[in-house]
Amino acid sequence: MIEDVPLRFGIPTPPARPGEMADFSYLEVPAAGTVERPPIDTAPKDMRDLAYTMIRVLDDDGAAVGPWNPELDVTSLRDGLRAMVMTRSYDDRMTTAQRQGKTSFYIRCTGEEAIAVGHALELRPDDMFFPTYRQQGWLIARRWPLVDMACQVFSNEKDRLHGRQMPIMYSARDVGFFSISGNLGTQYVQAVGWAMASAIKGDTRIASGVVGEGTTAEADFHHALTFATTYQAPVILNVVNNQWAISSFQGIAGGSRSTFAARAIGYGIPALRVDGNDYLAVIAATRWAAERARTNRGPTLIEWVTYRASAHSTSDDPSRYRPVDEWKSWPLGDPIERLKTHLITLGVWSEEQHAALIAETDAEVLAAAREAESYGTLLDGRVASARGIFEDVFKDMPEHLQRQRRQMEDER
Amino acid sequence: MIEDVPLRFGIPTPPARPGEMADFSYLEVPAAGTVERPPIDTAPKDMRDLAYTMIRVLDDDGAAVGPWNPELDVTSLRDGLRAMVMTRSYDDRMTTAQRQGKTSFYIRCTGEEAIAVGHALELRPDDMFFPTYRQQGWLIARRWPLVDMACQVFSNEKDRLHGRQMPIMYSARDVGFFSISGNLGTQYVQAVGWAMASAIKGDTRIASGVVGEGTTAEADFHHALTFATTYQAPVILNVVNNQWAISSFQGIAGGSRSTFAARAIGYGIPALRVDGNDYLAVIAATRWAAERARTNRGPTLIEWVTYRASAHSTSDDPSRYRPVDEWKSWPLGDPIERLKTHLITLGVWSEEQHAALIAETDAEVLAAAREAESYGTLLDGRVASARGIFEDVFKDMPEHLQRQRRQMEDER
Amino acid sequence: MTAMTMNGAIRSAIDVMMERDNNVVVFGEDVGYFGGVFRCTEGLQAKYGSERVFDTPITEGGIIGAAVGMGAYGLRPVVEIQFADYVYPGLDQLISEAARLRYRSSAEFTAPMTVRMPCGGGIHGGQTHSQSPESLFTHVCGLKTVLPSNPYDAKGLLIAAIEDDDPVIFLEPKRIYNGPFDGHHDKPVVPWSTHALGDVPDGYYRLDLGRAAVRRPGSDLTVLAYGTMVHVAEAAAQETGIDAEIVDLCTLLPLDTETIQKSVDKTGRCVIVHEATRTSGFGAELSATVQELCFYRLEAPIERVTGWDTPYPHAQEWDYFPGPARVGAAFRRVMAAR
Amino acid sequence: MTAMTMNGAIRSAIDVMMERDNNVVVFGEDVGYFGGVFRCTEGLQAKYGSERVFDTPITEGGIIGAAVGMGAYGLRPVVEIQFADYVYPGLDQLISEAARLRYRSSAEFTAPMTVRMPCGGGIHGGQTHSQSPESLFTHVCGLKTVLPSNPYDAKGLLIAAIEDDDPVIFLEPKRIYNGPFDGHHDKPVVPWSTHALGDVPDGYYRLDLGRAAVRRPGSDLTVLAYGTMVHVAEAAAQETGIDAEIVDLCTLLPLDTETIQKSVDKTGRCVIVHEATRTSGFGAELSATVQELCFYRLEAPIERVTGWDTPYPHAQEWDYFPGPARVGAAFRRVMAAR
Ligand SMILES: Cc1ncc(C[n+]2csc(CCOP(=O)(O)OP(=O)(O)O)c2C)c(N)n1
Ligand SMILES: Cc1ncc(C[n+]2csc(CCOP(=O)(O)OP(=O)(O)O)c2C)c(N)n1
Ligand SMILES: [Mg+2]
Ligand SMILES: [Mg+2]
Repeated sequence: MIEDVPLRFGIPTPPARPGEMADFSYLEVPAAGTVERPPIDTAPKDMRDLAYTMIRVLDDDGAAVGPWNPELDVTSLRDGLRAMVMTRSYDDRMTTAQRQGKTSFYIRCTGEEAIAVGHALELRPDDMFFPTYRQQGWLIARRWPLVDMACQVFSNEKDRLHGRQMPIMYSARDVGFFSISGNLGTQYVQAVGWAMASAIKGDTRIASGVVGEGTTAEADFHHALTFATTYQAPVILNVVNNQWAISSFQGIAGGSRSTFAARAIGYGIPALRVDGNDYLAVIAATRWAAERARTNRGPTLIEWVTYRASAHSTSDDPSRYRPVDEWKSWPLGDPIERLKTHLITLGVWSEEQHAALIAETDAEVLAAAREAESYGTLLDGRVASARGIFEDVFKDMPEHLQRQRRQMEDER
Repeated sequence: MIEDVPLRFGIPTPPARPGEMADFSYLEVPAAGTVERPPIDTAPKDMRDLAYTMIRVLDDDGAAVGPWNPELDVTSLRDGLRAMVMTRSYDDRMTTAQRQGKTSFYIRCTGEEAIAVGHALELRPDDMFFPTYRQQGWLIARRWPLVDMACQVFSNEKDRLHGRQMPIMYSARDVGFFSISGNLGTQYVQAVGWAMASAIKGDTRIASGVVGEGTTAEADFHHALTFATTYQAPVILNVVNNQWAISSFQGIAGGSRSTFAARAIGYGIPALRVDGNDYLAVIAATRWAAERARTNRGPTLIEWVTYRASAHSTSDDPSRYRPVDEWKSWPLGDPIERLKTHLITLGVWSEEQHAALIAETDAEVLAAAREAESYGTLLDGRVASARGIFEDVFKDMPEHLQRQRRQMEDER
Repeated sequence: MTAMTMNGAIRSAIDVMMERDNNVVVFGEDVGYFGGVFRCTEGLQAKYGSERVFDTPITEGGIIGAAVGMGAYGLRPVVEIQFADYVYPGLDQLISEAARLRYRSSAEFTAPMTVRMPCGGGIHGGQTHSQSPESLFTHVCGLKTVLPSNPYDAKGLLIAAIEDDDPVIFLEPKRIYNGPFDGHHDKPVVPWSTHALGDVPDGYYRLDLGRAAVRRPGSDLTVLAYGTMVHVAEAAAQETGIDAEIVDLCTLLPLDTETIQKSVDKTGRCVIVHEATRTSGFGAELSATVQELCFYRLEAPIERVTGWDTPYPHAQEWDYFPGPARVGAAFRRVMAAR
Repeated sequence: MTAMTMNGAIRSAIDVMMERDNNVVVFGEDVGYFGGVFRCTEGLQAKYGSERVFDTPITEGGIIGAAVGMGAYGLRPVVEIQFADYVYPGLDQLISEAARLRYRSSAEFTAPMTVRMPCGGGIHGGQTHSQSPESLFTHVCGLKTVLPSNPYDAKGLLIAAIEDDDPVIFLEPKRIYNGPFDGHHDKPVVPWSTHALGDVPDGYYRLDLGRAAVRRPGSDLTVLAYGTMVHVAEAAAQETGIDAEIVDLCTLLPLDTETIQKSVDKTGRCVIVHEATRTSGFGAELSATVQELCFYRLEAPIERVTGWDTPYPHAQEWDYFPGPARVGAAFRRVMAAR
């Protein structure tokens, strides 16, 4: 019989708050190339350790090492780098546009570019990606027109979504990019349903869904894993662990007690925990999971370890809740820098070429933004007509909506 | 590059349907006493294997063996046996009452008595239990009046719940039994919230919540584990895996891909998988988890492996979806028989005494049921007054409800 | 034509649609091998295989969420929520996703699906097996809501719902699965075989969504009802001798305001009946609409006869259920008004 | 007295109650160290510690579910849902549990709690940061629903909500956190410091739930409004010169029907204004109620001015928002009616 002690409430606290020294000692970073790569037909129970380590390919000198090295040719490497750099140029430009009032809102993905870009270039054209608001790298890697992206952000007359959606809530079916929802996590179980449908039809298309680590707490995360395992859906379930959910560090979602990759274990789903700032690791892990899915071996969960380098959004001020320079001490560095260094070590790239690339992507983005602006912005009010807000509520507009539309126009 | 194969939809199917031979080969049953008992301060990561085995104390000869043996004295053993036998007598009586139309509905817990009874006798009076509709054993073990139980089932004038709730939806605060909800799983996260409150106040009370294996798919299961791990709540999270969820076998909830105990691993919560038909294992596992909670070591998840021997409820006909005799081949037997055999091997019990006990509990239940009937049943319509249905919607009855009550009475 | 129960007609509708369109898939809790707790999918798994008719884990949110993804892929999921009382965990996927996907993607992606659920009381189900949440759905733009009152309508409307390219909520009053019920619970149960609308074509036919039906022409007052309450209103008309015109709405959204207006303009009096709780129930929308359309024709206040604003009690079910006596009393008040 | 913004008044109310009752705990997404995305809990964690003010995982269902358990233990949780648009994953715990626990346990267990959530549009938030789901809550018996229109009321009502022994939904129109807003988005923002009701006592005071307030006495017509729309109605009255009596409902459930009836009996005309979508919005219940209570006094059809039955658009926000022009047009129609 144990004697009574008063119970204690245990609330996880982040390693550092504003004014304190950034501290990532909680993150164990194994050397690149040290984690083995199991064959894709490995049973989930025989690879549980992969949920607790970190798959890394690029070492500190920029060399690609170990069994997970995807051995990409130089063109693929250059394409990846270009898309990442372009993504950052685009984020910079849109951030400026927001400050100028040309758009009401913007979300950057700085520091996380490798994940969406690598994923986009590794998966197939007819697969479907169920993204969050921080996966614009997919659109850029898949060469969706920058002008169309900017038109959506500016909510102008050419916005394919007719100004109905907030900026960055893209929808791009033509490049396998599912309509972004403002509601966290809902797309995760939809990705599983989409993948189940592909299997029911005996097709070959697979799905990939994304949530942030904070969103793993939502019900749809659990729904997705439950359905994925029960029906062995051909789906990749990504958790982008960028350490922060607005002002809440990853411990609030349970990250101090275990890894997010480990969540898959209890469902009998194989899990990979991957250095998300390592472009080659992103390609390799995506390939491994996609091959499993395509060969009827079911779902895979991938935790991408990365860091949200910028504010949550243009409405957020991270200096209120984390050290301003935390990003500088992030152990996994900057995905663009790391891939650049790799290309340079390979002898196929140089600082000059890199500077030229940035100049080029900045120019391309600027031109696209200028063109988009010529179709209007929220500032000059050249937005899609109000009549349009009554369309697409239903396939055919019911009478009550027609009535309301007439009334709207009468009362102007 | 792998070549394309058509995707397949993977749907788990139960080992046997009506007309087929029962088959429990999917269930691995280790010998009693073979699983080690880690100290209660063991880190979750150092005991993951306990989620994949089965803690058992009573061996096939009825001897109590191994490190999990709780070494109960004979009186405690007899109390446990009596409560289990009483529970079965009560279920029999109420099942008959339902056939006679004295109540609209009933749910038995046959084959699962050890879990609620052992749990009730091991936890403390001021702890709180958040049960499902299949935990009546707790009320009986805690000696809540059988008459009150029957009055609730008969929805009569003495029903403490005034006939508002369906039969078996008991609420018994005085014995730490939380109001049963008809909505699956909702109580699970409430148990965690209750435990968090106890910790916030620095009290010493712990909570215990229950769901069936089918209900692990509901959102609140995930919410409960997420909150429990983040705040290290002093709570026991029970999953009663009785193999069936109405007509769906446990594989539909994901049981074919992993164990339900393993769900805890990814949250960093320790998990025990226990023979739920072994009364001594129930006591031992409950004790281990309770001690952890009481000493600020946080939550524990326990999967109780058992079998739903009866129909889901009186509205259900299991012969439509499973072999009628499946129960006979259930490897873990009948919890009452097993504890009986144990007492007999100890030389403190006999078949005669057991027969006498059954006769006694049958009689006690019959008397209680008779008394309850004397206060009315659904059949004779002596139920709580209709006026009462407007009470307890709010603490104080708002005017619109008073108006509606007057109207109800006028329009009679 | 065959005499069908309401659940039989529902099963027949799904069968017909699975036969015609192999993108139709059926899933939910216990709907597969077992055929559903109300037998609405009985035999379908045997006929179409477990890839098109299957059991799901117990998670209404997961069921509807997966259906959204399947709909986006091109399937037409017909899912069952075992009781309408259990739809709430799935509301987010319905409200935030199914109802808005077409709009937010400017029709790049859509979520055709039919979400079936038994609703209403009268079976001693207590507060968690008796609810009528229809008004919640009607407040969500992007959802259509259907609630049939008989086997013939149930089949024709369910076929239309499955063929509809937008998400449709299909509520099934469980008390009338096996026969029309007029609220006289003490009387013997009447089977559908005795009712004209229990006679159902075996094959394909559809009844357009958004059309109400006048079940009983009358001149004294207009009753707006749906589901079980249509039969209760018929009993009340008969028992009071008041010549009520009974409009069965069939579809709550889009609402057939034309039929409603025509009737109330004629009678000048209106009683609205539903089983759901009163405050913000669909009767509120109906009353507001009638008042807007027929203000100058109204000779008496519009009355609402509804479930009380309490959870649905178990033992006192018949004090809660809006039966013929309460509806009849409203008829008299409305006729007495000057 | 201090000049307070609406979020300042809300923070003050929570502060006062945490001071008085250490069973009051505050939690939700980003409400702890950060103080909430709308700063409503700023400084509270520093003052009361992270055991009483803490961040939660991102799960509205978990937040409300845990709150039910805490309430049952004896605490008084005050939880924040970051935007009302995100409450849907928590609806099951609200509808099936919080609202029914007292009833189903015959008061053995109760779930006192206050669920705060910013609602309404006007901040370019698009469809997922602009919704007004109040009518859904009013349909759920067992829940009280409050929606204040100014700092003074917000504090007094929030204190009453926290002290209430039943679950209370507390909706906060985010567009007026920083100042009254009459719909003229092109005009400069007016701070609360210029408004009489921006003057708020620093200490404890409570305003009973269930009482409406007449903001502007008038004789031509009655306006029933709440939240932001109270200010829009005032602008419309001023701009049309129509002598509107503006009733600010403050609490939607329980509803102050006495004040409503008194006003409409006097004016004989009624316009209802809310931002939520029209069909089955709370305006429907209000219209039905007014019609039932004041039928013989009504000289014109009751009008509803509401958000359209579409998701809240981003770029066309001001075509959606029911501004003074639309409200004024309704005033004129109602006055013109004979
Ligand atoms: C259902 C729901 N709840 C809350 C929010 C508000 N919200 C928007 S983003 C965010 C944080 C998400 O963090 P995480 O999942 O880690 O993704 P990240 O922003 O880090 O990429 C929150 C709470 C929301 N959009 N939807
Ligand atoms: C939210 C919700 N969904 C569905 C149901 C209907 N239902 C009642 S019991 C049950 C099966 C539960 O199975 P399990 O969790 O394994 O518990 P068991 O009955 O086996 O003890 C179902 C689906 C419900 N009560 N609540
Ligand atoms: Mg994050
Ligand atoms: Mg079960």
